[in-house]
Amino acid sequence: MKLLTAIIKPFKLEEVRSALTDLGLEGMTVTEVKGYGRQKGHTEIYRGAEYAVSFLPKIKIEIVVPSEQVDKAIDVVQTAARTGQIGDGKIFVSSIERTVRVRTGETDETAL
Amino acid sequence: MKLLTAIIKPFKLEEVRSALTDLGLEGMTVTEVKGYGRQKGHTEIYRGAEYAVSFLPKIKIEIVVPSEQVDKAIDVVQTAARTGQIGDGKIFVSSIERTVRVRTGETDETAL
Amino acid sequence: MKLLTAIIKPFKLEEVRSALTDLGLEGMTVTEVKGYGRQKGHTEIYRGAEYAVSFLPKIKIEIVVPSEQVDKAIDVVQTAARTGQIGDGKIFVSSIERTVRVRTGETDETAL
Amino acid sequence: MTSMKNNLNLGLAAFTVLAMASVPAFAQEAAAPTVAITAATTPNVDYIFNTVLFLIGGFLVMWMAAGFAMLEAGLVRSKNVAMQCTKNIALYSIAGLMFWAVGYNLMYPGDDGWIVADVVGKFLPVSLPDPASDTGNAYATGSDWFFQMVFCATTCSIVSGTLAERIKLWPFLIFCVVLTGIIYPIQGSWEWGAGWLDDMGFSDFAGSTLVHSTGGWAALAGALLLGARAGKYGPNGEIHPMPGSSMPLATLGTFILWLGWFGFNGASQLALGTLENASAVAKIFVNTNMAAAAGVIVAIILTQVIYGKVDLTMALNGALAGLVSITAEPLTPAVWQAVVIGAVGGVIVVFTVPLLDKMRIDDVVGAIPVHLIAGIWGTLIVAWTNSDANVVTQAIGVGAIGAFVFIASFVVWAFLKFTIGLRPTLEEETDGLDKAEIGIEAYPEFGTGSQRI
Amino acid sequence: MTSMKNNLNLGLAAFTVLAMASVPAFAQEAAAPTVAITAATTPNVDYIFNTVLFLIGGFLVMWMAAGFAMLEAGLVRSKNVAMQCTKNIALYSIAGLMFWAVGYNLMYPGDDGWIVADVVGKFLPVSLPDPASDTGNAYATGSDWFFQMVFCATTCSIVSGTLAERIKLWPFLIFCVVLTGIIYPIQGSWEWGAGWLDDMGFSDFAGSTLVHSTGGWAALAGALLLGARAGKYGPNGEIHPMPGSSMPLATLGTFILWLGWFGFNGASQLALGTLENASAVAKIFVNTNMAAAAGVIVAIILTQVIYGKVDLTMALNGALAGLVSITAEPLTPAVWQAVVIGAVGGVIVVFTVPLLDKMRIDDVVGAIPVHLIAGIWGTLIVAWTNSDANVVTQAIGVGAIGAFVFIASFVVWAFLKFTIGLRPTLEEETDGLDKAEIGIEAYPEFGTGSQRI
Amino acid sequence: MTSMKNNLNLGLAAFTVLAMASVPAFAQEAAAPTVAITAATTPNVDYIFNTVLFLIGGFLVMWMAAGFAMLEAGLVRSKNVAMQCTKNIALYSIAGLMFWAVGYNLMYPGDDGWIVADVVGKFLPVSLPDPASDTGNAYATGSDWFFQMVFCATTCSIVSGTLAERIKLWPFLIFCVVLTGIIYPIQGSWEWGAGWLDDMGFSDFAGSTLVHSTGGWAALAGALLLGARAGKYGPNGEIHPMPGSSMPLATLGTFILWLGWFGFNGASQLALGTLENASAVAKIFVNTNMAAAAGVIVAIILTQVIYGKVDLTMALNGALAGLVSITAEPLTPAVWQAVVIGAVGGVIVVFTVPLLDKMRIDDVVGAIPVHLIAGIWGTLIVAWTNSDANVVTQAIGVGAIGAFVFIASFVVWAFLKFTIGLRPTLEEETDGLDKAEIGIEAYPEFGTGSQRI
Ligand SMILES: Nc1ncnc2c1ncn2[C@@H]1O[C@H](COP(=O)(O)OP(=O)(O)O)[C@@H](O)[C@H]1O
Ligand SMILES: Nc1ncnc2c1ncn2[C@@H]1O[C@H](COP(=O)(O)OP(=O)(O)O)[C@@H](O)[C@H]1O
Ligand SMILES: Nc1ncnc2c1ncn2[C@@H]1O[C@H](COP(=O)(O)OP(=O)(O)O)[C@@H](O)[C@H]1O
Repeated sequence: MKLLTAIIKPFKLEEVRSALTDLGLEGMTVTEVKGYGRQKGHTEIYRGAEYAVSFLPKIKIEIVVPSEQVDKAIDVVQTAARTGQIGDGKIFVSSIERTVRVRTGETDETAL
Repeated sequence: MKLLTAIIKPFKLEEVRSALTDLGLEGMTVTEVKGYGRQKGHTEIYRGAEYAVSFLPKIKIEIVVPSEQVDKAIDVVQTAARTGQIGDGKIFVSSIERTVRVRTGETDETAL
Repeated sequence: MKLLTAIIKPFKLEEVRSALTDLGLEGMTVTEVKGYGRQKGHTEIYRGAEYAVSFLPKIKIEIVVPSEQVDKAIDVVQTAARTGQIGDGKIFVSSIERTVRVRTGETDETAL
Repeated sequence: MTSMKNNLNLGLAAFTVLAMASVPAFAQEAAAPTVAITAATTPNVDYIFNTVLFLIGGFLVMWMAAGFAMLEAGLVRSKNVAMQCTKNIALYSIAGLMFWAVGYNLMYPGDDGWIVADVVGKFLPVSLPDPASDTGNAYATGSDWFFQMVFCATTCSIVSGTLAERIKLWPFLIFCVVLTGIIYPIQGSWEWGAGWLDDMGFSDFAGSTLVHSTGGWAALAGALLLGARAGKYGPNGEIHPMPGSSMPLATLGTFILWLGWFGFNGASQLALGTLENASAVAKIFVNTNMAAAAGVIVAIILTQVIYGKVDLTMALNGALAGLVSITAEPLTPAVWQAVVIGAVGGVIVVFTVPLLDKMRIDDVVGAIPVHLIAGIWGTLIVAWTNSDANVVTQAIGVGAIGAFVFIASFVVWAFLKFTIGLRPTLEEETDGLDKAEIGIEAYPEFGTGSQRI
Repeated sequence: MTSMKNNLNLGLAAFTVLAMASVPAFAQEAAAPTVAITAATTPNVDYIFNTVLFLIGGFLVMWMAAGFAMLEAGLVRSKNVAMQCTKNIALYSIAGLMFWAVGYNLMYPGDDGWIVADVVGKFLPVSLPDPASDTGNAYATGSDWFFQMVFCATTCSIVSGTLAERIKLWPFLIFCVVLTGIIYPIQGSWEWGAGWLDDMGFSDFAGSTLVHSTGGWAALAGALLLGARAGKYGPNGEIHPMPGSSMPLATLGTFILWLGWFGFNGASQLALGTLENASAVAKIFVNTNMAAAAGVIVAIILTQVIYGKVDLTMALNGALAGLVSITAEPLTPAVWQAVVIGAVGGVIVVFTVPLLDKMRIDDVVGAIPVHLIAGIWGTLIVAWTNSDANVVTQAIGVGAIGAFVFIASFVVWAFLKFTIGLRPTLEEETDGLDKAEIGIEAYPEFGTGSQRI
Repeated sequence: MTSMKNNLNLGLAAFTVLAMASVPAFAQEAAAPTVAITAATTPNVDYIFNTVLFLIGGFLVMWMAAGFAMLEAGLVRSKNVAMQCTKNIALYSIAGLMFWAVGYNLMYPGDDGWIVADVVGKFLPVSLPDPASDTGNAYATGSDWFFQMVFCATTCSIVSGTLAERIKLWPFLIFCVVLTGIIYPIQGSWEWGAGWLDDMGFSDFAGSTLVHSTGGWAALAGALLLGARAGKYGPNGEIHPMPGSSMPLATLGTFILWLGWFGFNGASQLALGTLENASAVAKIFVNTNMAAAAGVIVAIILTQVIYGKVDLTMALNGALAGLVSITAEPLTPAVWQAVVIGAVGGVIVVFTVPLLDKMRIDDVVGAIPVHLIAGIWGTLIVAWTNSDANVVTQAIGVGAIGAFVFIASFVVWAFLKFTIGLRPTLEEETDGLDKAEIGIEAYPEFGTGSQRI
């Protein structure tokens, strides 16, 4: 199994979620994060003094999928999350050795 | 070393933590996340209009353990986090190549 | 490519970020987490009753780097995040198999 | 609320009545109700009581500006909270400046100050007499101006809630200038300025129509030209609720408004210096409170029955709708009638809030149901309890003021839309107006605030 | 607070005294204190001042409803904040409706309106006289009703805090109906309605017992039948604190209550139309403020000394305990005595809050120490400064009212528990009442809100 | 504000005038303005009105304590919010206790109570006369004490904002004891106590200098000795803003202060019992409101023009600066002059807030620009509208009080610094004072609160 970690723009979450659901991927875990990259933050003024906001709000989606579905999943996420603007985010793929469903104890693919 | 990532129900955190401590696993990192899976969200009504809350609050526990302790750790987490209800969550295992303790520079198992 | 996951003390974030930038590592994702480890929490009193705060606020930095830069990155983070006090945190390294830049579809190192 | 003219007479009455009032014989006679009633206090005491009524009523209504600010801050998403706070304190300030520079004399031209008789007053800033010779009325001139000004500000506060989260700061503030300086005073002069509606016998004690509906019409015109918040309505008629960021602030705002309303309605009796006036103010307090209470309970019961859960925001709107409903006539209803009038206000909220959504009119805080629709209800029902009013005249007043305010506002909004523009860019709206125009987040440390997973 | 009956006499007194008062000779004599005191103002002026006192006092106490709402919203966890706001605005509304429909005449039956002489008044809704003939008392009828009503509402507010986070909305509201319509008025009639406790010489100026202890007893009965919040107490006697979600809201609520208390105690003088009454109201303001200040400082010092850190929530409770302590007699104490009385209130809070936890009585906001225990203290200590009171009679009053309210409340709570049930399911409680019964989170955008890591 | 002595005369005037006032002939004459003015109400009525003015003004100013608490809670970072709430409720309590135990008689020694004539009054706690014989002045003794006390508390509130987020609780509270018990009363006695500045002709109606600048000087002395918050200023002169945690609370606080200011300035007329006084109070309400409104609008426009975005916190400061500016003389300016005076207050804020940062003086909430600098401006400009004042005497008053308060405060701060110390450890400051000294987070459930990514 593979873990897809996608960093996307917050307002794209809903689109990505439904796109993945259409693909039959019924589970994911989402985290509010802050990102830093090519898309620089901006400077704000507070009571007359400038300050840089270097981190921008992003959403991190973690989804574990059977290896054979990785390519489709990447495609789907990339299309759904894309705006063409800098800061669209990244998709990282790493491998998961085992998965256990807490409720049943089922393991690996059957646990997804 | 292995990284155990457990997604559990928030009110189970305390039980899981002490169970792991009893096992001698003294370190972990916890994150508030939102989950989506078989356990569907619910619909709410706000000022007369329905809306779906598709994500549910979950807790993500990340704990890096020496490889030989993985099985015990999984057992412990599964037992402690289990309610038998849908939405109990998942445990994912992946491998960690190196660990460094910032304070001392110790590496790998000694750094845990 | 490797994923560096660093758990650090919150007030060290700025130092670590600029240190990494100096190294030419222009991207990272940051999450507010709570940590538990050798550095125990403290007990507080609320309306006459004691309670233990077992988790402490930490910052998790995730940064994906080309394999050859891992060592430098680790050094930099360790130096920047270090206070010498217990609770300074950890750095974990795992491997990333693929990276995709959502905006362009570029993959792997060129996507970082 | 009678016109200032009438009020002056009332003052003079006090003087004349007095000759009899302060002779030694008075005390005994006082025991006999009939005399005790007509018996005014001495002119100075009468004057002081009236002034105190205006000042206390005035600061209570001024406090309502904070109520609107908190209510709206609680009902918008956190990414627009700082903007909403900015709009509310700015509009209250603008109302003060405009009502001084233009509004007051346009609304209260006196008998012979009209530009167009009984329709348009005069343009003249206000200046206050030396206190040592401020004897023209049965109250201090400044106290009357202050009390009238806060009503003007209230009208403006109503607009900010409906249009929240998607209108730029400056076009909104420019509209406030016109509303408080021109639109509100002109329609106000027709009734409280002793203009043609007052002559006709239209009756609006404390402003269900003159203040609340007027604010509601101006908001409605804006909402139509402005359109809904991005993502509020789906292509296939879906409605996507956008829950407010802080229920306790919304609740606080409602309590503040409820408190302020005792000044709003109570001091609209305009006089306190006689036993009858004092008793009238007291009765108004009771009716005002009961109408609000009924509105709350009805909204709670209805949302429980219809939706299976109690909707706090509807309960809060219910309190306000009850208050608006009783505002046109808080004095003549018996207590049970006040309960009924307020209860209907609660019903109005529960049914018209979703209705507006179906019509795809995006009213962020429910100001249109609460102030416009309940305001119309309150004005028409006056005829039930006040024999001097008849429902036809009431309807004419509602219609005339509604038409004038809606059209005038529409024109101003349209002008602004096609000149400087009303809306921020989609990206600015998505990021939130706080970031786009204020530059500080309302809650920089609480989660990322500006969106929810 | 004297009974309404006495108050009426007081009004009549004004009339009679007047004959002498308004003769020309008056002015000179006025210079001589003794006369100046007895010299009442003219009956109308007296009437207006008394009415103004009730109305200002009334809106200040009404404002306390917002204070309780904010205090409780700040001291419950965020997953129950919207529910707490709902309960508070609902109970204030219920109090108004019930005290109109039943409560007032049950509490103030007048001389011959009792069903059971001096024990149970009559059941009759309130209707207000035409202001033009509202001359039955030395104040406007409506102003008196309004002032009495907000006291009834305050009693009810006390209950909601103790039972927060674990009682369902509807059983709570049903209890409020009985408390405000039946329980509060009956015990109130015994003293302020000129019933048997008043005849006996029991003294409770503004309600340490009639309002605060009554609310506390009702809350205690509920807490015992309801049980503690899930997870509050461990099997081996561990206590698991559940810190409130917002300290600034709790602080705001306390300041609101402090402000409202000037109306609560000050206007309980019930008359303002003579020099002596005016001076008395002023003295009450001072003593009220000093008792609260002493409560705060004592709580701060004690928590610092005992726990090594200052507990803000105890300091806030200290202010309220000081206020409750002085409420039974804010007029007769010298300033230094008011300081002492309030300081003891602060001590009570610091020591009884943990005590209740040891007894496993879960009082979320500390209402029992603040309103019940400090209320008893305040009532007993009246004898120290008021020679007309004696500690035995005071104790009898405390006991009689305590017994009646506790038993009556217990019966109602028990009835509700075994019929519709008081508690939500464990899962609903864990998820929070906002999600279970209100359907909106109080702070939908701030972290996950409903739990902390 | 005239001295208490003058005020007493004023009261006596009422008595004498009365002989003529209450004869039957009065009524007719009353019609003629000139007489109507001099004609006082009966002594009791006059007394009651004056007392009511003090009590209403007093509770409005007391409410400002909540305003400061909310403003500061909103402008500090969440890790210090509970501490800021604690400081604010504690300092208000201390002010009450100290102004009773020492302050009042030190400030108002009367004609022959001075230790050092016209410079230092007497040390004596306050005790209130029996209401039945409280006829020494034309108002209730307690009402005057209460009104004076809340001014003392306001002075102290100003200090807490500037020094927020980095001063330990206890040294701060100890300073409050000295400020409210000694420093404030002594400088106050020079003017309002009929001391040497009053004799000289210095004029400060409601306290631009005596209250606001005094608070500002004390804060400045503290800020200099305390130093800036850790990380506020970089080694190369960088300024690192630390945005406040809640804009709506800051906005609420500002509205509360605005409301309270009507009592602050209005009741500083010190009398309400004549037509002229009533009209004067009304005029003060208007001018107070207009100055604040002008301050807001100017700050909004300037920040838009200079920074390209509107800074809400500057707009809030602008309102307060406008209020402080008009406080030295809210009666004599024409409305347009009040607008100008307040507008300059807004300008002061926009330009001096960044200036202080450049000077590396860390003023968390902007209290120094708002209270000190605008206070000086307001005091000097009195000469523009009040012919009895001249700018030189005004400057002397500003200088004398400034020098005394700054030096005295500096000494006390220095003493505390070198004994118990003023600052927490760097780690405690980084973790936040709530954790270090209060032991509870202000918002335990909202994100990690104490820092932002
Ligand atoms: N090397 C990296 N490691 C981890 N996260 C990264 C990395 N580079 C970028 N990110 C995440 O992806 C987000 C978008 O990246 P950015 O470079 O700003 O835009 P783009 O992906 O369009 O080039 C960043 O805000 C950050 O959260
Ligand atoms: N494929 C997945 N990848 C990542 N997280 C998942 C995945 N499936 C489920 N989860 C997480 O586990 C939680 C519980 O899963 P769910 O399917 O709802 O219940 P159960 O685990 O009992 O089948 C989800 O809320 C989500 O956070
Ligand atoms: N085994 C582990 N797995 C995951 N996170 C860990 C582990 N051990 C420690 N951490 C994280 O590192 C932080 C610091 O570790 P701690 O043991 O307290 O101090 P130190 O790193 O100096 O020994 C912890 O708060 C926790 O967030």
